Amino acid sequence: MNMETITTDNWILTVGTFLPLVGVLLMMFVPASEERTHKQIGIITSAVTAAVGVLTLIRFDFGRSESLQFFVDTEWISVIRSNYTIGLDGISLPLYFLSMIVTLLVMIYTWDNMPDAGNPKSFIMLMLVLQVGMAGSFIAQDLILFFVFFEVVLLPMYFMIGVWGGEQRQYASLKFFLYTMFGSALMLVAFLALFFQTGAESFSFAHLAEAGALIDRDVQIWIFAGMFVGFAVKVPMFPFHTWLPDAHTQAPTQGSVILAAILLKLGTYGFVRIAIPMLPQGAKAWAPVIGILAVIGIIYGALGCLAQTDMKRLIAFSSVAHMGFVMLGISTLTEFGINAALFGMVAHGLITGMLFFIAGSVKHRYHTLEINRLSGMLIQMPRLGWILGFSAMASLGLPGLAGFWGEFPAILSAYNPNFGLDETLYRVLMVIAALGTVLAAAYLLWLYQRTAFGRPNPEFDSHATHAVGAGVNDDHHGADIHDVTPIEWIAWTPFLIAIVVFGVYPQLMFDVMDPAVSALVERVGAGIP
Amino acid sequence: MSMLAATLSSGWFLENAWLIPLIPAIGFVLIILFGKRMPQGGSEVGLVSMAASLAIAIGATVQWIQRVNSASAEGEHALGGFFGFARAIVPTATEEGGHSAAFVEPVVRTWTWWQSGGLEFGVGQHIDGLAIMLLLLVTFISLLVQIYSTEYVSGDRRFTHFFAALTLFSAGMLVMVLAENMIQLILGWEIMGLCSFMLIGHWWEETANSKAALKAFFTVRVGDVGLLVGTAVIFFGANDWAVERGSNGFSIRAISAWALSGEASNSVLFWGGVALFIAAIGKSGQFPLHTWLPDAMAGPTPVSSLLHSSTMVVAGVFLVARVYPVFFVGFDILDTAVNLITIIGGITIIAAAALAFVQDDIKKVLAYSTVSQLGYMMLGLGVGAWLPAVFHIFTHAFFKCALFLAAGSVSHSGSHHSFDMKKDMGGLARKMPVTATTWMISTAALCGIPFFSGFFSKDEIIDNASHNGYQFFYWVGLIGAAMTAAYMTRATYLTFFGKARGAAAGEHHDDHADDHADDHGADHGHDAHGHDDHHDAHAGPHESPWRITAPLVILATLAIFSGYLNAPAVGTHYFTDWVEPVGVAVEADALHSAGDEGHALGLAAVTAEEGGYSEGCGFSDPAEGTVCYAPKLSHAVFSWSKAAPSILLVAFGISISAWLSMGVFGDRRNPLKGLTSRSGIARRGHAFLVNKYYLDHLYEGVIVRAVAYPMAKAAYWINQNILDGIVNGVGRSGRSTGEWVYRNLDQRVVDGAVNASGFIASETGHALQPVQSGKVNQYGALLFGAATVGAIVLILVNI
Amino acid sequence: MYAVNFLILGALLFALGVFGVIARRNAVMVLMSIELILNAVNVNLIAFALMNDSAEGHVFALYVIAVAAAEVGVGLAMVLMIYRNRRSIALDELSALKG
Amino acid sequence: MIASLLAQAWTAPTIDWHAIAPELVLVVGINLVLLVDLWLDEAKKWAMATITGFVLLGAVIPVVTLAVLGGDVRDAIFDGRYVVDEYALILKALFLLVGYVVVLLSQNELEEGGYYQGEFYVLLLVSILGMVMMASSRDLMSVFVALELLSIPAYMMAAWRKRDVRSNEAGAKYYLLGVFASAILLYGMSFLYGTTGTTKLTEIGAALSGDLSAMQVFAVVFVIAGFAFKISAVPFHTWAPDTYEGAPTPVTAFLSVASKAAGFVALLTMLYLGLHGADEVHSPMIWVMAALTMTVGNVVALRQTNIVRMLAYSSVSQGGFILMPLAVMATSAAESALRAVVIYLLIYAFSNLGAFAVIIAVARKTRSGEISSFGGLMSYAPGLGLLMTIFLASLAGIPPLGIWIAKLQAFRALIDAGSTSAYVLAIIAAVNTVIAAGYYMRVLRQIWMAPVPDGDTTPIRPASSIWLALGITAGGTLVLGILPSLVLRFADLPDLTGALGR
Repeated sequence: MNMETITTDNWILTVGTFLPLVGVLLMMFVPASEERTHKQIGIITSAVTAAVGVLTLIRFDFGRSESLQFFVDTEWISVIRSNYTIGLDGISLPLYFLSMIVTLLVMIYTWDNMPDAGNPKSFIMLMLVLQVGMAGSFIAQDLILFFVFFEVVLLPMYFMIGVWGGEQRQYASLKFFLYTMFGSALMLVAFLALFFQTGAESFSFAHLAEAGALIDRDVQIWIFAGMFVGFAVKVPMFPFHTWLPDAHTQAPTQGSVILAAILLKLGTYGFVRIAIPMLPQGAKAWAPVIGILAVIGIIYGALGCLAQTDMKRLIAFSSVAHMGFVMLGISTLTEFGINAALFGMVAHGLITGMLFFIAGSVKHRYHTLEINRLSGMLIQMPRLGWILGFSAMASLGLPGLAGFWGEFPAILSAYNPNFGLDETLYRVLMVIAALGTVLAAAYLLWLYQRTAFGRPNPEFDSHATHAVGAGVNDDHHGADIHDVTPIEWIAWTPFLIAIVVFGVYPQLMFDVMDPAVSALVERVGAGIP
Repeated sequence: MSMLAATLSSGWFLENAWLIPLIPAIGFVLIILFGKRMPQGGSEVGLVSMAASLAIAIGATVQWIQRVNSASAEGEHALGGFFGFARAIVPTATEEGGHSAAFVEPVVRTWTWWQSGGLEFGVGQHIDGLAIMLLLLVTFISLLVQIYSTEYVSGDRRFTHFFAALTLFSAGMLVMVLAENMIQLILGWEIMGLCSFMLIGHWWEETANSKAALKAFFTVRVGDVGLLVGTAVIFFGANDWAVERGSNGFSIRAISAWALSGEASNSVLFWGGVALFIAAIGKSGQFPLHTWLPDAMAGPTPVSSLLHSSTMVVAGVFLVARVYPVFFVGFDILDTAVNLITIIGGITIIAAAALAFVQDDIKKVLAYSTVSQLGYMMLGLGVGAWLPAVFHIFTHAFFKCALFLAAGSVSHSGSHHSFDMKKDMGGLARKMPVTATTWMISTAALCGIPFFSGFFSKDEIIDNASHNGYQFFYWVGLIGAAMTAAYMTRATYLTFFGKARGAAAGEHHDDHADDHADDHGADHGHDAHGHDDHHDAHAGPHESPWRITAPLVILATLAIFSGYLNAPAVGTHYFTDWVEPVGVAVEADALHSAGDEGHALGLAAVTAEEGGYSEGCGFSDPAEGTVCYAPKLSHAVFSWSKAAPSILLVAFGISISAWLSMGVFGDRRNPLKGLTSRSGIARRGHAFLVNKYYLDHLYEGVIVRAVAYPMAKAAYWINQNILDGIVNGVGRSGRSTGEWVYRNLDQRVVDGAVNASGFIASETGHALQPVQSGKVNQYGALLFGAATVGAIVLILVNI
Repeated sequence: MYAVNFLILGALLFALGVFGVIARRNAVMVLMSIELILNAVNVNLIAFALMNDSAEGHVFALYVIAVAAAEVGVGLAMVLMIYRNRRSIALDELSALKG
Repeated sequence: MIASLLAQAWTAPTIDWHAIAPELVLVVGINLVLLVDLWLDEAKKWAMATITGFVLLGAVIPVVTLAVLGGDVRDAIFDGRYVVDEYALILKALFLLVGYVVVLLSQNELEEGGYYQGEFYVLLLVSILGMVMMASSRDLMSVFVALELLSIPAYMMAAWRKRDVRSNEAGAKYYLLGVFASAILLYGMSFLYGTTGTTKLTEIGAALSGDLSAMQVFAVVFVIAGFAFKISAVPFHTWAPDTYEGAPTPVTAFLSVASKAAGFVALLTMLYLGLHGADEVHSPMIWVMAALTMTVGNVVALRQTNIVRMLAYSSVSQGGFILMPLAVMATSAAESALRAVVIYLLIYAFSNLGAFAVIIAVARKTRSGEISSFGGLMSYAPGLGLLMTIFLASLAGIPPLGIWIAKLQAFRALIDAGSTSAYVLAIIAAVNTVIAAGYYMRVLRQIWMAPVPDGDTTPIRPASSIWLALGITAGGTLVLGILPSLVLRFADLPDLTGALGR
């Protein structure tokens, strides 16, 4: 195994991951009535966590990003040979850091955008627990440990959607929960099967990546199938996607952002980190299926978007399409594809997260997301309108913005897939995927044209003018239509900047990921006779 | 490196040409951030940044010329004085001399931009003649248009955003122009598309505008699929070859060299070329994706003149010219009688010209004219006339930009913001002398009247078409020229001569053909065409202020003289020397060159370079260890006799059109109804109208109804209902498909299955509940029964 | 081997008991039936003890008898309690808890 | 023959007092409680609970000392028919602990009801004594006696609310079916004895191998059916929901945890020591039972509106999961199967008792067993709401809460076996975890998302004893979930699997 490890500063990951729990404990002893205190604790905790994240970035040895750094390997559940093995390499670093930053910004956003259900105490506690689960999943280097973190995420998200969500929140949350549960149950079976097929020695990624390749092909295919369901549900890929629109639409803004920015990535990350390197031949056998489903997802998601009348639901469907590009990249098993996929994950996290922020703020102001009722946003709140336009452009993969670097190399990579996968098939997929970008432009710009352009809808327009003075119909439409607030600026600016920076100078991320990815692909290649 | 090679001159401006796009980019950011708070609303930033870019561009141009000269000087030194001497006097020899001049290495600089699989891909500059020419052009015209705009859109409520978008556009275009690799090219390409979207939809309060913007972006985006796919195809075709030579499959130099290396598979080149050409079709408004361009006229006039006539729309042509070897080899240009590019180009020329006849909106006339001219450029590239095509980009930019600005000036000061030639114009020549003069000069240039710039570029294309054996397209070109002359004359007459009509006559009416309903909307002080009310204050047409006329004059001047950069008629060929890449084989290690000054290479190869199209780059594979960057093309030798037909046709077009226009539109009685109430006149048949009537009849009945109507109208009908219908239809069908899929497939089938499973589980539970009857005896029966059945089964199995 | 007859006897008693448990609605009768089964067990145990010539069977039988006594005691108490509360010991009326 | 027996000189067996110390402590304690109950006047009856608690804790002490001191297996007493080994000790500890928690839970319930506390605790202790003995029994007879010893008091406890018809019904059903089941068990045992000629499990195991006679198959099936009743495995589960719903809640907790565990202990001992030779008989039987149990339990639970009844079905389905590994006990996975079951029993005890504790606490306010009565619990009793969330999530098997590791172990055992049937069962189980999550989440939905049904949001103040119980159970659930190694070490039980001769 060419994966040597670096153990300097290896306290940093554990601290960075579990720090939010300290905040949770603190908040337990603060009465729920002190809402400001809770918000403060939440922001401070996540800020400190993010600071640790920054320190991680500083200490990270970018020269050796293909090797696991801050590596820890101590006994955990010795009886079943599962260890507390954690480490960070070029593949997981961006996502790990992203999870911290997103949590922090969402916390800040919460400061004056608390969902209607109130009770910030539990809300913020849940978000902190969520953060632990997300960060943990990206540092885990042991299947069981990964599984634990992977599952920790479930409950908090279930409650976030179910308690602070929209009208059909209970249905949506239960659907989300059971769907994911189903996936991870089969995934667990697959994990154990892999464990025993490799001689029941260890659950550590390194070992399994080595020993997994030796399993004979048919078995690999079966095990991969199990993992496929588990991860595909999370991604979500085409036939397993239906929980996503409901969850996204019903979830509170914070929930949607975290869901889009991080949670969906757990699935794709699982493919890259676990399924493919550990089961090379299975991956090769499944790659065409994944590719086809991915491209179906691209077109299908886009068509779904065209049909939506609800802004948030449209964005949710666009996630299906975007994750389709990510999965297409992965399914090619090429450096290009997987690099693109990883970049796409982060980009999609930033962009779609941003879009959900905007949707939340629009809802906050207009109390509706019906596209037909919204219009002339650019007149009523020019800044928000421009940010929406910016995000839409980023989302449709405009070069110079982050989205492009997830999309184009993925399409590119499909031209000649790795390891003798069927080229004709993939070239067809490539063209269809490229057409998908047109559809993306279609639904996003159409959305933009309908909501931002034109003149404001009278019902809100009149209100916007009156609301300044006597609050006659203030309670009728809630707060007046105001432009971006300072808090929103604070929470959003990092997103916007990141989108531009990564779009203009993608090497920032490729430089970190590429060595790791190359090593990974090489390992996969070694596993395929 | 061959001992014959010697150092080329370079310089700061060449080395740092990458600043040219960077400055406007920064300018854009500044405008967005602080523009609103600035005294001039950010326009000053735009102007300054463009001026700075222009300065650098000029510097770079000068240094490039020096570089070329230094190369040829080396060449003379190496080859003896003959060529240098010959270049001076004998034009024909000059042609050959221009070819066998030394290879001038582009100034290439790259910085790592991204990497994958250990392969690093750069961003940077690739400065050669073509790039230099366009850098200069774009910066220059952008500056002029921005000056013009400070007046034209002053008082617009989105003044700042307007300038921000203009500046960003310039940045994008410049990025594309000096793109070192395909990805960078795509970057600039898409940024332009974005700006086009923003600027067409600048007055987005009206749905029509935002729809037009959407349509433009969307149509172009369809073409971009070709760009993505083509880039991918070419990349994987060229990459291995390029990596061996220390470059990669995105680098434009590598692609060109690979395409000409003879090791490239023809099918890859062909399909890559097709894909890229689809992108060009979309961007350059070629048939059949041209329908977005006339709609794009919904944008402010400066936008039309900058983006949709002179610069952005030539991006497609630029793309083809930039990676010309791919098309040259992929489409077997010069070996086949016809190829995709010529077909599309030819159709575009004729179809667009025909459509221009039946437009009443002056901008629409110019729009179709642009499409038609772009057709010429494509045709030129298609028939192997690389240089004339590029030269036509150059000249066309000036006079077409001037025409648009003039039209804008007319509507701004002459016709109260109307663009309808028939309703609101006429007889403006006297009222607006400057505008009229510049317009007519530019028209002359566009029509290709001798000694105007258009003549030298367009005729070169036509000439080379026949020279390279494309006789059919030679005739297409000629007919196109005649038609151009005709419709431009019609437009000119309608606008500037005859009786003043409507607004031009000082009448005020608010039912303008174009869109600015309720200018004085209460809650948003937006004003559809950015004119303050002081325009309404002084009634009647008048000349525009200097900020509008100055650019007009400058451009008109250039419309005359820009042609002389390459006017064989008078023996100038600077453009050829400076812009045309030399198609000779050079040492392979020229492929990767750092930012340092390059070398004049391949002089040795030159000697083997005589003898027409039999061998040389593009016809025979370069020798081992050498590469070609451009095909070796020869030029038609200009002669007045060859130019005569086109001159005559143009003259005929102008005269007939002028004569008929005067006849029809010069009518003193109800001039506005010239076309509409003719039959009524016929029925009354007043004696003193007879002559007019005959004339009218002659024009309408014979010429127009025989030629224009069947052809033009039919073409227009097809255009609107079929081509445009398809474009819109695609949109609609896509939407409805989406709804169908979502409603039936997603919600019913996929999601239905999920919910059904839950339902089934719960119902099963319901079905099982009766078993739990609460009756002890039944429980006991079940208990014992189960045990017994189990026992029996297992006994049967095991014994 | 004559002991087989004891087994048959045991089987008959067992069957009888099971029938009683399943068929009778009267709690006391059910109790009695269960006693029948237990005695069937005892018969078996004794018979097998003879066959295997070991004492364990006898001991086991003694335990069963003892435990059976205790069970019946509890059972009768419970029947009594039910009777007090609902003036009936019909088992099929004991079906408030179901589903 | 009898004569020959009498002829043998009777030698007193040497008794290892330390080994049976826990049982002795309990016996003494039982008598103590009885006597104290006589003297104590009604006002001071609350003391009974305390005393009982101390008795149970006192009984734990020798268990610990045995675990610490005596590494070797103590089977000298009663020549191996009553063995004290690691396996027995950990389970004794479990039973005693569960007993203690149940005492804590029953305290207020009884005080308020004004029921016969003394007798109740005596019976509780007796039942626990039976369980403790069960852990050590290695002989058909001792198994049987232990079984009855733990069951008969349970019958009475189920019917403890004398004047409550539902309680009566619960007790009666439990009693009748229980006795019937043990009768069937006995009938099976008699044949087991008859065909092998011994009642000592290890000897039975030795004799019971190779081809089985029809009679032996019959015997094995009936024996397993008898225990299947105790662990309420489908289709022998029918009593469980009715009894659980009718019985006083603390008793339900006791039944659903302790007596179920005892049943499993008995089953384990039988399978590993006595019946491992008959795997082609019991493996398919257990396979079917496991699949049926988890599925039926789950889908029916989906329909329940009464929380206790829902938990009853849930515990049925949990039983299916516990049973699952035993389907492969005859393969190479024997050890991990045993470990899985023991671990599951331990952790399940914590989570389930915790859930019942919360129900008791909440029911004291709402006076209702309907799931809807938990509406909005989070808003006025966040503590209880959070704890209930932990317990139910644990039961749903969500890491890092207790039962996930148990479920993991169960799956692990199956996949360790690696046979197709095992994989199929694993898939069935996987699907079942999802269904199970369905109804657990329904309760959590009430707690977190529903409004308070009657708008009465007076906070709940559970008695300190309940808090203590909650603390123990929640602590156990969390700690065992995050650091399973703490108990997993105890669950390596070579002594028992060693008997398999592998």
